[in-house]
Parts: sequence; C-alpha cells; structure tokens
Amino acid sequence: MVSKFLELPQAIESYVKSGDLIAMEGFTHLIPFAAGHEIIRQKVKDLTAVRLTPDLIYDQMIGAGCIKKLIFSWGGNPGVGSLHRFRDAYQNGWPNKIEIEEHTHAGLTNRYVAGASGIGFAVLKGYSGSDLGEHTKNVSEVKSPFSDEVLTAVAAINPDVTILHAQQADKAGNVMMWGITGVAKEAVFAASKVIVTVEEVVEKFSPKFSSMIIPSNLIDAISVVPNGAWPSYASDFYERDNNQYIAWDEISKEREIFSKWLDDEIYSKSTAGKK
Amino acid sequence: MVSKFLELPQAIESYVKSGDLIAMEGFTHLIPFAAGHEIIRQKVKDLTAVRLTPDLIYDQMIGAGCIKKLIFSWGGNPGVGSLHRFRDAYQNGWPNKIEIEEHTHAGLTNRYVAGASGIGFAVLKGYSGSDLGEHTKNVSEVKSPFSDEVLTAVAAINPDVTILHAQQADKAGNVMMWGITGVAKEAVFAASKVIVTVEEVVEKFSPKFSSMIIPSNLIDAISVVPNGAWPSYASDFYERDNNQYIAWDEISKEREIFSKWLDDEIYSKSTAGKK
Amino acid sequence: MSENLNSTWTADEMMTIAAARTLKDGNTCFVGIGIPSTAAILAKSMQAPNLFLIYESGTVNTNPQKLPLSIGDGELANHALTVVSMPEIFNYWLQSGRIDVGFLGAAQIDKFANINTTFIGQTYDSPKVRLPGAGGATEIAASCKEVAIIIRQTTRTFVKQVDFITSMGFGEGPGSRAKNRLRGGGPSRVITDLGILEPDPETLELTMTYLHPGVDIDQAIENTGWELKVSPNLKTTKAPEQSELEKVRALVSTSDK
Amino acid sequence: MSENLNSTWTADEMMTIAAARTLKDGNTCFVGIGIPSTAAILAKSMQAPNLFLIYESGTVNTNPQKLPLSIGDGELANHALTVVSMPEIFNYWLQSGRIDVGFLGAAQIDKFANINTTFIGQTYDSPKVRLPGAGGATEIAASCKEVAIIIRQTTRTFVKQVDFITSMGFGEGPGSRAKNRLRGGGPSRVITDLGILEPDPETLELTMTYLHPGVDIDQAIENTGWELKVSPNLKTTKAPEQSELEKVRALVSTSDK
Repeated sequence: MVSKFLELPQAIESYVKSGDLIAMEGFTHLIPFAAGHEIIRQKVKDLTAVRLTPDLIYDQMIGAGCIKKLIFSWGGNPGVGSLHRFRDAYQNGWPNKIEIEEHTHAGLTNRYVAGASGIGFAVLKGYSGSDLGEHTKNVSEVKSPFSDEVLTAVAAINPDVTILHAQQADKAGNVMMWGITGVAKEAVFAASKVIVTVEEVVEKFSPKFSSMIIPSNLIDAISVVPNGAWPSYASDFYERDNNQYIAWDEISKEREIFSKWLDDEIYSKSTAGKK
Repeated sequence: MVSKFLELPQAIESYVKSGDLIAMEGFTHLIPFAAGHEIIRQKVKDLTAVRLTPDLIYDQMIGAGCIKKLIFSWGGNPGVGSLHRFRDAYQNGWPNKIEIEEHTHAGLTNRYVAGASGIGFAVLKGYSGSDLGEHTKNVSEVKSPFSDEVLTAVAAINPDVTILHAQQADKAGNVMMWGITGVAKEAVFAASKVIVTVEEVVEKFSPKFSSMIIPSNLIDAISVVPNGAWPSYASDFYERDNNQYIAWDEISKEREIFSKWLDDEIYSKSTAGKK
Repeated sequence: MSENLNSTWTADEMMTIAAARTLKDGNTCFVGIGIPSTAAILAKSMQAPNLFLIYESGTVNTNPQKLPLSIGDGELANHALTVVSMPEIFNYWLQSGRIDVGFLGAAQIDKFANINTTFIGQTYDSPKVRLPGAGGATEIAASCKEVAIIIRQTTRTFVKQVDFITSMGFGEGPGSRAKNRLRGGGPSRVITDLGILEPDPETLELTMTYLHPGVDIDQAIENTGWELKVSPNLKTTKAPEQSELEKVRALVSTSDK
Repeated sequence: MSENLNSTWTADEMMTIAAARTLKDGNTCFVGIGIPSTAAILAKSMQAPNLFLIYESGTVNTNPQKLPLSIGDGELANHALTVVSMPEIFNYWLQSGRIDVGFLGAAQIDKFANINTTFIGQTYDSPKVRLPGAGGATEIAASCKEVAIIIRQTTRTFVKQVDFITSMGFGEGPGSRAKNRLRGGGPSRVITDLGILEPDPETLELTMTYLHPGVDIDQAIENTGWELKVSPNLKTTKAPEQSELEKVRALVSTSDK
C-alpha cells in the first residue's frame, strides 16, 4: 500500500497544527469522530474550526479546549437539543472564550464551493431578509454586470486541513464514499491538506448509488479506523447510535461530568473507533 | 407507465417550438441524434441552439435550416475535422445566415451552472488573455467585494427546452445516465422544459459508477428510442460509429450530397435510431 | 403542549394531521426536521402518495418508512431516489425556485410570519438561550413557492417581535419580500396545535382562519403575543379521521427515540 | 509533415516521444486531444506510469488502452478512476490551479507561445478558415502550473503574429500573464517535429533549445515565421530508443481511425 496510509495519531500529528483552519465535514453521516478524539488527545489548540453542523464532534473539541473560533450554520445536537459545551464556551468562556461566525447552510456551502473553485468568492441568493447578515463576516453583495440583479457574495473558505471519514479506500489510496456526502467534495478541493479515515481497505471498488470517489492525489493521509464515525453512522457499515447522542445531553451539561468523560473516554484511551 | 412517456414525434411537437432557445447536450457520449433528426423532420425553424460541441447533430440541423443562432465553445467534427454545414452557413449564408456566440468550455459550462442555479450570472477565472472576450456577448467582469480580485462573469443561460439522451428510464419516469455526463445535469436544471430519449425502460435501476439520476419531476417527456444516440455512443449499449463521423466529412462537404442525405436519411424515414 | 380533553387525539396529533392535509400530491416539498418532517411523511400515506420530499442533507424524493431522528438520517438516504451534494440541493433545487412548498418549524414567530431559530434574549452576543441557527431555513423561506410553518401556539412562540429574524416571512408587511429580493411567495399558512393562520391577502398579517375541534377563539387569542386577527369566516378544522390517527400513531411509534 | 530520411523513425514519432519524455511520473496532466493525448498516454508506458491524466470530458485518472479518437471517447471513460461533471472538471480541478501540466496542440503559435485555434484569416467575422475554437484550451493555458504545446513547425504554424489569440502564452512578454490575472506559470516548452523550444528566462521569447537528431538549425529557422532565437547551448534530443518506438507504434496502431 502507498505511503499515505498512516496510523491515525501519525496522520493527525503530521497534518494538523495548532492555529490551523480545520474543516471536519460529514452531514450527520460519516462524521470523523475518531479523528476528532485524536486531535483532543494530541492537545491541538487554537483551531478555527468550520463545519456546517458542529454536532457532538465540535462540542467535544470545544469542551476540550481545542477551538478558538467556530464557523458554522446549524449548531445543535440533531434530534436531541443543544450543544452544551459550545454554549458554555460561547456564553461563559469555559474552558476558553470562543468566537463564532455564523452562516446559513446555503451560504457556508457556497463558501466551500468558492474555495474548491480557487476563486475568492461565490455568488448566490442568500441571507436576504435575515438579521444574520449583520452579524456575519464574509458575506457581502455584488451587482450583476448584465442587469440590475444584486446577488449575495460569500468569501471562499480554504481550510489548512480537511478531515473526512469514508467507507472505503483502495490500495492505491483512492477513497470511495456513498450515501449522504454533503459538502465533502468541496471541503476536499478547498483544502491544502486532506486526511481521510476509512472503515476498510478493498481490492477494488464496486459501484454504489450516490457514490463519490476521491482520487488519491487529493489526499495526504488515509487512516484505517473501523467505526471511526461512531456514534454517527457509516451507510452499509453501522447505524447512528442515537442513544449516544441522547446520552451526550447529560454528559455535556455539567463541566465535571464532561471532564470525567474526557478523562475516561478520550485521554485514557488510544485511537480507533469504538468497539 | 406515467403519461410523460411519449412517442418522439409527439414529444418534439409538444415541447419544441420554432424560435426556441434549445440545448441538446451530451459530450461526445449520449448525443440525442434521433431527437435532432425529428426536429429536422418537423421543420422547426429559427432555433437559437446552444451546445458545448455542435458536433454532427447541429451541423445537420444547421444544414437543414433549423438554426438561426449557434452558441458553442468547440465547433468541429471530433477526431475528423471541420463542420462543413456550419461553415457554409456562417461564411456563405446557406441555407440561411447564422449568427454565432462563441465561448470557452469553462465559460459556457458556467453559463449553464448559473442557469441551473436560478441566478443571473456565475463567476469564474476565464477568457482572460484570449481575444475571444472581445467577440463574445454575455461575458463581463465583477470586482470582489472582499478584495482587489476581479473575476470573469458569465450570464446565465436558460434554455426553453433541453434535450438529452440517456441509457435508462424507470417506469416512474426517472432517468439514469452514466459514463461521461458533461453538463447534462446543469442543462436540465437550467431549462424550462426537458425531453429525454432513452435506450430502454427498466423495472429498477442498478448501481453504476459515475452515474446520475434525473428525477421524473424535472422531465416533461421521455421517448424510448433505442440507438437514439447513434452515431455517437451510449456506454454499455453501443460504441461510437467512428466511420459515420468520417463519412460525414464527405456527406457534408457539398450542398448537393448533403441535400440528398437529408432526403434519404431524414425526410423519407420515420423516427427511431438507426438499425 | 396543550391537551384537548374532549377528544381522543392530542393537540400535536391534530397539528400534524392538519399540516399533512395541506400538502398536495405531486408537489415538491423541502422539509425541515421535527414535526414538519412527520407531517410530510404522514401526507405521503394519506392524500399525497407522490409528494416529492427533499431534505437539505441531499436526499431527493425520499420515502422513509420510519421517522428520521435527524435531517441526515440513514433512513432518508436509504429510501431516496437519489442523494446529491449540498451545493446541488441549495443551488440547483432550492435557489432556482423549483420547490413548491417549504415546510419549517420555528422557536418564535411574529404576525408577519418572520421566524426566529437563532436565539432568545436581548442581544446576539449575549443570548439568554442560544438556538441552533439558520441551517437551511433562511433560504427555504426565501425561495420556495410557498412556505408552511408548524409551531405550537403559546405566548412564548407567538411573539409581538421576534428576538431575531432568522428567516423572513413578510418582513414588515407588503413590499418587504420584494425589497429583500426574495424569490418565493412567502408563508401561506401557519399550522399550530390550536388551528391554522393564513396571511391576510392585503395586509399580509397572519389571521386565524381555522380552529381545531374543541379549541375556542379565546384560547387562541390568549396564546398569541400580539393582538390576534381573526377571520370573519373562521372555520373549524375537520376532526381527525380514525385512519389519520392510526397513521400518525403508527408513524410516531417508528421513531427511534 | 517532414520525414527524416536518415533515421528509422518519422518526425511525428520523434515529436511524440520527445513530448512524452517531458512528463514527470506522478504529475497531473490535463490533456488535449490528438498528439498531446498520444504523447501523454505514451508517457504512461514509459517513465511515468503514474501520470494522472484528466480530460475535459470529465474522465479523471484514466488509463486508456488504445488511442481515443475524441476527447469524450468511451475508452477514456471506461478506463477512468472516476468520471465527473464538466463544472467539476473546470471549476474544481482546473481553475483551482491544481493541475501540474496542461498539454495542448495548436494551429498557430507566435514567439510568446500565444496559441490560435479559432480562425485563420483577417477578421473573426469573415475568416479564411474557421477552426474549432477554444474548447478547454483557454483556461488550460491560463490555469495549469505549466503548459506544454505540441505542434509541427512550419511557417504556417510558427507565425510572426497569430491571427487570433485563443489561449494566451506570454502575451506580449514579461508582465502580460500577471496583467491578465492568469494563475498558472504559462508555457514551459513547445515540442515540434524539429526540436524543442523553451521560453527565455528573461524575455520569455521561445528559444530553440533542442534539435531532434538529423535536424539542422537552418531547417528550424526556415520553418519559423519569425526571427528564431537559438540557445547558445543548443542540444540534440536523444534519439528514440527501440523500446520507445515500439511503444509509440503499438499505441498508434490501436487507433480506430
């Protein structure tokens, strides 16, 4: 297998630096939790972290003090409620104050599109009528050179590193994912470095509906981490562990319980997904 | 099967009108020749016809007098040489003078992207350094609201009708195509009406690499026309008939030979692909 | 949640059924998670089997067999005609104006059906309660041909002024949508646990046009944080049929939660 | 096409082999159809088995087993790692600047490696010969880290002034690319049937740096429509090895044409 196959700790150590702009994508599906936990374990700090839906993964990283700024468009525990560690950091500065930059899904999606396209901005109809525009950087307007039309412009986002989880890699280091892929493709093309954790390595991909192949030359490191998206899901591998999402509400509510969780489940364990 | 399954003559009659802006896409692969021939047969006139690569299909329609304006980005007989009917119309006005609007592939592709996105223009880095910009409408510039960056802007294109050929439809009227799909998706979303000819109707789609499903609610008419892309190809159905592309060079060179071809191969035949 | 003691159904069931009934067969519907999703899936088992459901996660024409817990649930992907990228969903499907109905929930709503899902409190920087934010809602509210909103009616939710406009309904009234260059027609109805409100054709102010069976108008007025307009032709929602109740209960019982 | 009478190979074979040799293993190469494609596919059987070929039709990392007749040939799709849409090819792969080498042909070229593939003649509206036009070339020339051009060297192709700039090389010399906001580095070499030209590091003017075996410099000068600059270190291209000739002939014999 080609040399970009690395153990997860080595992949994170090689390509994630404190202070980076990091994107960890996966819309409900294929969220790279194992990679997030390894980032916590390596005590990476001061990340500007972008993700449409921060979800538990960024709540955990915020609680662990990895993140100084969050760029997002929907910040909840999907199907459950609030992200308590995010709220505690944002409202009370624990463990550190975090800055936020908030978008709509359409807007943040198009920031990735512009980043992937290698241009400084994308145009869309967006944010209009919302108070969000007043509070959000990197959103502006452009007038059409062809008519009176005025469109919203959003600035490109270009992560230093994008991290994804996918179902499969082949031995040449190409990656295949299927099911909900969200903005995965755009997050890859927008980034300087790309790390992908995968469920398994196969000889040869077989066709799947709604699938997408990420060629190896777009990827810097691949780590084989079965269950690496747990407690989110990996289509055709395992389902979302909804009980964990519900349990997180309790774990994350109090700093003490969260800190114990961090010690027990992250710091005192080594990498690899659960089970 | 749902009522949008129509015989090809009925589909063309119902949805293609003289004077329309028409897009017939398919990049080398899946070119909707049978539909083009039916348009010739129905003596539709004054079309503004957009297509990245006019190819034989538009050369034939130009020679037959269907087209008054051609919007394109590469006008040759791929692998062979020139499009003689296009040149005769453009340079000598036979059978009618045609206007041209010429783009780069990247530019015309992004005109479709803007059209599909329901906005008036798209931004890209394009046309720069080329003399093409001076001669081409619907290309301009916009300045970034975030920096000194200046990008190219291209105006959206929104065909009255887009016509495609695809491998399969299911009985609910969804369409699946695979292999090279070019700008097919964008041409569908940009259009007011969509006609698709297909090789066959299947009970259920099976997964394919690089496949794309066009949901039935984006499609107005589906016609089952086996070999409907001949002499271009339909991946997994038949190969490109390169001899026909070579033969076209001779057929199209002289008005008389072309006119005879038109009589023998189009006017005196009914619809359906060859063989 | 108010419980209707005189009936054999809950107020939430009535709200969900009333919402489901508004969806036309064959329409495309861009669905928010929660009760909008329950209502949309319910509609497919009722009058709208060919309702074309799209979720912001990219699932296109999905026919979930059980209630998804989240917008990106595997259930939605596994039962979809196709799953596409989010740029395609937002730019090609939504922004282009081809969606018939957007179906949204909200934390707060005002009389012009402006929606808040961002925060409760005085200021954006120091909210009393921070909510998840916009997600797809801002552009769903902007671009769909019409928008339906499902929300329980209380003085906490039906407020004189929303603390933040996440997604515009009719702004400050006639002209606001055009001024903000919003493509779609805006809210066509708000379905609550007490009844249905529709915008007045002239003032665009939400007007109570239906009360659910067993609800009286005072109850609606009391649970509204502004001076509620009531239609002169106020009607009563048709009570849930037994088959509707069976369907909604069967559906809710599939939830993993 | 000139035939080299003293050798056992044709000038086209020499040109194709010389072009193939310039491609580095592991590089990404955006390929135009015709001889550039032949050379790129040849390179994969020589020193660059992991050359990553992309065609504008959307075929990504393709390994064709025979020569494609056109840019959208089924051969390219069937042997590709994946096939993507043209917006993805142009916006994400090409425009973003991630392609190492663009490989182009041309009808005319000038001393600053500006390329014409649009028309021959006086005016755009009344051309003497209408050519196919830009296709992907304009943005390939603009965005790739470097560009290689393959063209037979004659006074019809190597002209003092191209009739139309379809794709910019170095424009009018130093500064032109920056002024035109072109992302990539521009032409790094022009490979002809007579030799190889490279831009002078300072003036950017194409300079003959290699002659193919059996070609003398007068032949190159005669076949150039401007006063040809010649490198003081003019070298001779290494003659084709037998294995290279076998490979190029085997490849060309696969052509359907």
